[in-house]
Amino acid sequence: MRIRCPFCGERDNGEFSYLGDAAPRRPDGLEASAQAMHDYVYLRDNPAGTIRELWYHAAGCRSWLVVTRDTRTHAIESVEPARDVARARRSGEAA
Amino acid sequence: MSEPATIQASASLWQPRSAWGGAPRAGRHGAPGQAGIRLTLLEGRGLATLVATEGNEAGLQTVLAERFGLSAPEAGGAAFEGERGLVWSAPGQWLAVAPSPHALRDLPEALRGLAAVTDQSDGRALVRVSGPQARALLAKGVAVDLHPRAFGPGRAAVTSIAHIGVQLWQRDAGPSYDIAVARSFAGSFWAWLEHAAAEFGYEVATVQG
Amino acid sequence: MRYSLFSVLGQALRGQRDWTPQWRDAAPQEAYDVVIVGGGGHGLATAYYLAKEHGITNVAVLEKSHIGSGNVGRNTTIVRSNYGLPGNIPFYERSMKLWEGLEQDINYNAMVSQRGVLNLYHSDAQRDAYARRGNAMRLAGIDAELLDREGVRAMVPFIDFDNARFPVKGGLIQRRGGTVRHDAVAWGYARAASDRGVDIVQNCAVTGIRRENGRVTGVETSRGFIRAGKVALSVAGSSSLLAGMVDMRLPIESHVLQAFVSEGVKPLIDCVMTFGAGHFYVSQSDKGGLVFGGDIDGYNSYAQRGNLHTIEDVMEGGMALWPGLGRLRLLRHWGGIMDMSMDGSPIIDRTEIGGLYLNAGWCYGGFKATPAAGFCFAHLIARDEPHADASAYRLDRFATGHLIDEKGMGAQPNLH
Amino acid sequence: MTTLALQRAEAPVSATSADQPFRTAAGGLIDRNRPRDFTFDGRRLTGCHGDTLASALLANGVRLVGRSFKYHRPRGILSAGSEEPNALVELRSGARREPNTRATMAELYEGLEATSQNRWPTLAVDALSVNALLSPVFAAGFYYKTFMWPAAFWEKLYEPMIRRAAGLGRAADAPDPDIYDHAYAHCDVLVIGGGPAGLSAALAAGRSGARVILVDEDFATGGRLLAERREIGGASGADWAARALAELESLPEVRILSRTTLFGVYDHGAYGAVERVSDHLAVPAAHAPRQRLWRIVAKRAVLAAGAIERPHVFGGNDRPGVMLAGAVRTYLNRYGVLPGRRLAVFTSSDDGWRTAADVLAAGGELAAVIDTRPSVPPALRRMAEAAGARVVTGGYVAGTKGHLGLSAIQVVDGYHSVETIACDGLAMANGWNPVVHLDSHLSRRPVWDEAIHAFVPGTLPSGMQAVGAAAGRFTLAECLESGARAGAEAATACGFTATTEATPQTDPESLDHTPLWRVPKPLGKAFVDFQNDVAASDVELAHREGFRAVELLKRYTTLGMATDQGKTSNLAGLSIMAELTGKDIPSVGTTVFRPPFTPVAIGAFAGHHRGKDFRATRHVPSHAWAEENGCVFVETGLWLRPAYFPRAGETDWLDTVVREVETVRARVGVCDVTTLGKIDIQGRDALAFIERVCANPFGTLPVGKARYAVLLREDGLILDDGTIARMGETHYVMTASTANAAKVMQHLEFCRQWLWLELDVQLASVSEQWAQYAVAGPRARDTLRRIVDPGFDISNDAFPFLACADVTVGGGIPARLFRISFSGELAYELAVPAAYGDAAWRAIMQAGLPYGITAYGSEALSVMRIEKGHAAGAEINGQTTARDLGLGGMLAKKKDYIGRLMKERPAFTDPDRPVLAGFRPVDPSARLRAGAHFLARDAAPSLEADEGVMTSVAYSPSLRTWIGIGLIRRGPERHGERVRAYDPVRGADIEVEICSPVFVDPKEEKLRV
Repeated sequence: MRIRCPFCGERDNGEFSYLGDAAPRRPDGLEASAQAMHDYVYLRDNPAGTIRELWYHAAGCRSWLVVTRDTRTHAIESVEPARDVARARRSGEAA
Repeated sequence: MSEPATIQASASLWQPRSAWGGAPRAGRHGAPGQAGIRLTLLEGRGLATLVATEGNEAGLQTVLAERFGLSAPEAGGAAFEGERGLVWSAPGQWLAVAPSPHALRDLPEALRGLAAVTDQSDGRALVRVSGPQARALLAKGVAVDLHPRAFGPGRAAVTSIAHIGVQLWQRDAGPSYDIAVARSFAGSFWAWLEHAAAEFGYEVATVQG
Repeated sequence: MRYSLFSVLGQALRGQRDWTPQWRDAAPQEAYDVVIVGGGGHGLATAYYLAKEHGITNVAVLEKSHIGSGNVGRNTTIVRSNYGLPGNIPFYERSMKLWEGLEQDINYNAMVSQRGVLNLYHSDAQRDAYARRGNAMRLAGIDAELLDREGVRAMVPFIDFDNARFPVKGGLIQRRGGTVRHDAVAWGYARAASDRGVDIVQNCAVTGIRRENGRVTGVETSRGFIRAGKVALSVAGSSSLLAGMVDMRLPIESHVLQAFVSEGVKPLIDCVMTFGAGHFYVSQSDKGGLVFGGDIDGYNSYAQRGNLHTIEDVMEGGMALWPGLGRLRLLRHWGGIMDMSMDGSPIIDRTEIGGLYLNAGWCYGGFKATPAAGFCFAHLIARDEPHADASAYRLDRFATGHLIDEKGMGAQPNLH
Repeated sequence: MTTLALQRAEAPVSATSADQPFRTAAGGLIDRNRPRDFTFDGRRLTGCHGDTLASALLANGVRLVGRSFKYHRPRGILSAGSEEPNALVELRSGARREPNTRATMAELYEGLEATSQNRWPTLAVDALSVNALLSPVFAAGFYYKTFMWPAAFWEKLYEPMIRRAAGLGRAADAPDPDIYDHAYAHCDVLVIGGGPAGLSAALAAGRSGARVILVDEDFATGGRLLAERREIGGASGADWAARALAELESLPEVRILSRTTLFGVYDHGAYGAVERVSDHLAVPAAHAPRQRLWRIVAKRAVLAAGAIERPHVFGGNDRPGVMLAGAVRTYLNRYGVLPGRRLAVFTSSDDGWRTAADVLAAGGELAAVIDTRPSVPPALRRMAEAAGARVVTGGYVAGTKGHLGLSAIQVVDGYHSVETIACDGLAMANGWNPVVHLDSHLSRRPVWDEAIHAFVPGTLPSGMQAVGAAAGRFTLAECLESGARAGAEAATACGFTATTEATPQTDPESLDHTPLWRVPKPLGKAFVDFQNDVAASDVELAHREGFRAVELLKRYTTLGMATDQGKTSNLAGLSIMAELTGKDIPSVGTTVFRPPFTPVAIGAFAGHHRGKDFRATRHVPSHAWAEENGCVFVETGLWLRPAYFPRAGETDWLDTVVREVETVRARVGVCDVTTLGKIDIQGRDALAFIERVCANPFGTLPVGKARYAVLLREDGLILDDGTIARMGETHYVMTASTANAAKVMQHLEFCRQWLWLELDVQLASVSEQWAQYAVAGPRARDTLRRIVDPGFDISNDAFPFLACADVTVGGGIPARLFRISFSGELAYELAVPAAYGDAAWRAIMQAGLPYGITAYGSEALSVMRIEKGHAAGAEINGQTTARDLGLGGMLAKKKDYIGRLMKERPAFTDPDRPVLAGFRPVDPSARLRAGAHFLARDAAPSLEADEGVMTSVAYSPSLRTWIGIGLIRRGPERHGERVRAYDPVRGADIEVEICSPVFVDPKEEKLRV
């Protein structure tokens, strides 16, 4: 599998380490509920199809990335810096 | 920043030791015939990581250009003036390279507030790989395409060779490449280099600064 | 026809003419007491034990393809009960005991071969961790022995004792562990269940689960609606997809695990051996191929194949441990889809929907669990209460913290 | 076809090669002036340069090459390529022995040594050939039905018997002496296959300037062009191939990898190939690898892997001398070998007649042509009859005769009468199957093409195209045309300007073909899968027993599961199942082809990474001194850490460790702790960041002070522990444990880049920059005073416990000094630039000399931390909470941090949960061991009685007894109580007393002096 790091270019998946689904949002702050944290830590959609997921370019630029990929075919639609995705989510929230 | 030039060594005990340790043997090795590979150990270089503070990359560029005559290259780039330069390492991060640690001593102060500067002069072992088979040699370990159409002088990559993290940048079209590897891995990295270079025949030399 | 030496010799003289299908290829009926979704080893074993232990025979096993087409037919055939945590130990030992009597029970030779499972250790810390596990096994009455380096050398003299990056210091062995001919497990259970009246329905994909008033009423399939009093999901690899049909999210991700077989050679190794300093384990099949594997590829996948990085990693482990493997050739590699759970242990539980039961999250431990999973799942379905040996495999353990995390890797499925 | 020369050659076999009686007088691509001596089963034989082992054996009249897997039937050579199921031999000997090597792929070299396999005592007289007599019993799946009684006999009797009989060749029993190499390659266009289609594709793409890699498994490039008498543009096919190759070699961006098998297709344009660099030599040249594994990344790929001919299924079709018709042509035309004195052809296509013509052209005797079709082109019939051959149309070969090789065939004609025709070679032509293996690797299923009666590639992954025979386009003209077009398209897609030239003229050919999937009435066992001994009757049995799905058929009968992955057998099996179930072949479907295309040496995958090079070895800065001083090292992750430093007179490791510990506790010692992870954390929000990642509070930590830090995972369990030192207003240095250094860095980056990107934080790993040494013991300060430059006051007042500062050493070398202690003694950690690590170590040893300093290693370090009850890897194992380890009290109450909520789950706050305690043997001479479980003194061993586990033990020189720490239910409440440390795997059951985990200096007085 080849992943196109937005900074380093296309690399073998062996350079990256995998975390998982990028959809769950950490319930930050002292007011977060245990239930919400449980769901964040443990529950996954695990789709057979498109998933946005977190990868870390461990052997490269140490960027966290959001990869949009089809779990049935491994076809990759996009790779974005996780920072950009997080930032966009926040501005989406603010708007 | 360490400043070997100004150290008043209290005793002959305080001598720096090469990051390559005792691994490399100078001279001609491997397959006979014309050596396909030249390995030059680069000793005594100054290295530092620059990590830009949030939102200050433009200011950082200005100071680097005005005070040091350096420009911080884009992702995948290496900008050199002679043996001084900056190699892209990660978004907002660069490796500063200089002939000696001394040459980088003013960086932290000059970049205060713009970038966190961390001395790494002792943290890496550096080798220059050149010779007619340099590209073929590196193809044995580097998964990045080093063909002239894809990679040339002024290009850099952070990747791994033989499971060992490396930062490499191309110096000239010869081609020659500089490779930086973490100090504790230097012995194993060298073992791989010898394994990979043996079939081409290789020679080993050292330069200071 | 009952299988015996007599029937085999008899048929040899009769040109093998009188053998009949080993299981009935049934068409689906309108309604069943229990519908088991998934015709893999677990689903078929569940059907068998429902019939045998609980007298429930109005049962259908629905399989979207042909039986045994999932992980029961693509694993590395290892059986063992060498676990270290109290939630796992009784369950896997139940499985081991069922393996030991399986062939006579179902009249099918699945080639249960108790040739021993040897886990190598390479450091004092690893030795102590293995001792901890071995002692836990011994507390439960399970065989476990700690071998020193010489003990290991006597068993596997060909591995690298002299030039290893991570020298072998000893091993933990469970002599009752071993291998089982994987496909035969599915076929044997299918035949035995079919003989007891269970309908095995192939080419029947479940596309929906119907509910009324918080209770299941049946399943939608590619061959029409089938009413059911109880529905039992046994579809490891695809558990999230089935659960998704009733809007359940599971603590599970689907990952690909690759497996490998070499060309057949004369006997080399007479046990199952795992490398403790890399991702490699190996045994030899009766046909002579070395069957080996390593770590999962590490990313979510429903494709039954993996990538080169993992392949190299496994081979490097193999060569590091056993330098004589160099000229032996890899014949084939393939992938299976694992239900990787959040603590590395399975789930056998009711769900919040009445009559809907879940058997999932097997990670790469599903094959060895087949008899006990069928046995305990059948108990749960029949009695609506967990079997004592599987009582730790609750779905709510992630909320309560009663995790069963043998490796201590935490809530990251690809690290288990 | 009819244009080919039909006249008989003057001298059928070479007059000069008495030792190669089946070599033709002339012709072929072998070099007759370069003889190659070799041995087969010890017999000395001679072949030629350019031969394969198979062609050389045939040239010498050797037909019996091996024994079959199950029935031990005599087997010969079926094919001339990588599809070979029968002619498997052990090549070489000793540590280089390679079992199951295809004689058809082994390039002959001087001194080649081959041995037949799976036979005893000899190939000709094999005791286990008795199995053939038992074949009525040994039907598919018979073992599932028997060998069950008594149960214990399986492992003891039946299985060992089966295993000894199975398994083909013998693996080498010594480490592989050769080296293997890896290489990466990138290209625009990857062309797989060096036949006419592949060469055309490579030329079209290469001429455009695109970067092209041509991969060919053969040692001579040209594919079937080397095996056939064909014409392209007026020249012979072989000449055309040679010219194409020469042109490709002249193109700077074209790389030709011959002797290279493209074995696997992976995601996103990644391919695996193995180059047999030195397999054609007796021993690799100095420094050269035996094989090289290529990992190729290509933007486009052209599959031109050709096609594999199909055998007929008839009685005795496995007898040595029965061959594929195309292979017969290969031996005739490429190798100058007659595969028999008197050859017959069994064909269902016009293609088979080509073999008849080539036999005659090479001077062979044509015994018969049996065509299953009722009518054949008259010209073909005339050709054969003119040569005196018997021609049967609308008939078939039903059986064969011969002892260890073919002597006659039994032919059934259109009137069902059986005729026996003497011959020693039979060529089978039943059509060709495109090689669809590679395009199936990405889970794509091939589709049935009724026009050619074969599976062809279905939808291919983007960027991949099949051409020529691999796409079911069998004529030479189509191969050239489709190859060139695909090559040009691929180059164009990569941004190059490619043009295709007019396809050169080729000689005419006919593809007329009506396959016969199996003969109606075979005489004898009719094999489908030669290597696994699967006969047509086994497919029938599988059908009878319900194994009708193609995957079930495969698994029940083992059809297609041998080392050839059913290249010559799969379709035959499917077609019989289709016939039995009344379905058509595409409805029966096909199994999934898996990588590798042909088996690949495991050593090639591992490459450099074996032995000591399996993984990198990390060395600490004091390594050289440690080595000079006889240190014993221990592997800790990738690090090689000094474990202990034996001195003369010490009898075992414990002696040494006790001395090291006692010296530290009484005087001073130095230990290399560089392996700890060290992370510089800088930035405006560094503190806020630390507060969120650490579970204990840091708000009050002043500049110049360090504090113990606990990091949790989000699930509430401990991730790691370390120290955080505040070096400046916005500058902190964090340490992580050796094992978790990389994991912690990744975690911090996750927090910075994904969770809290609003924080201004800069992270830099300085693990490699600083050598770090613990200097511990009552004389630690005295020692360091002689190291740290005089301007720095390190007195207890100026530099108290937990102080940290930037200092200089050795006359101006920058350093960091931390007053932290893992040993419980007055202790410091001194960090110096790693280049001065060696010097600093030597300087400390010298400075400490007056105080009796010792170097100490990880063993003594561990003893002292256990004496102090500090948790380490055995306790922080991913299963423990901070509370479990007695750290609950230090956790912050008023901030959010990773793991805060989940650590409060009921199971984690259960008062019965095992928590940290100390343990002392009641008998002071008893030895404790980690991994023992705790039981009440009177409890019978059972899981229910299990109260916890001993996690770490040490012999404590301070207490003169073994001590341990571990986790036990309600530990802190039970100090003074006695339990058993039960360790049956080491035969121990020791009574211990529960105590405080802090064995030494519980009031921590020594730390602060």
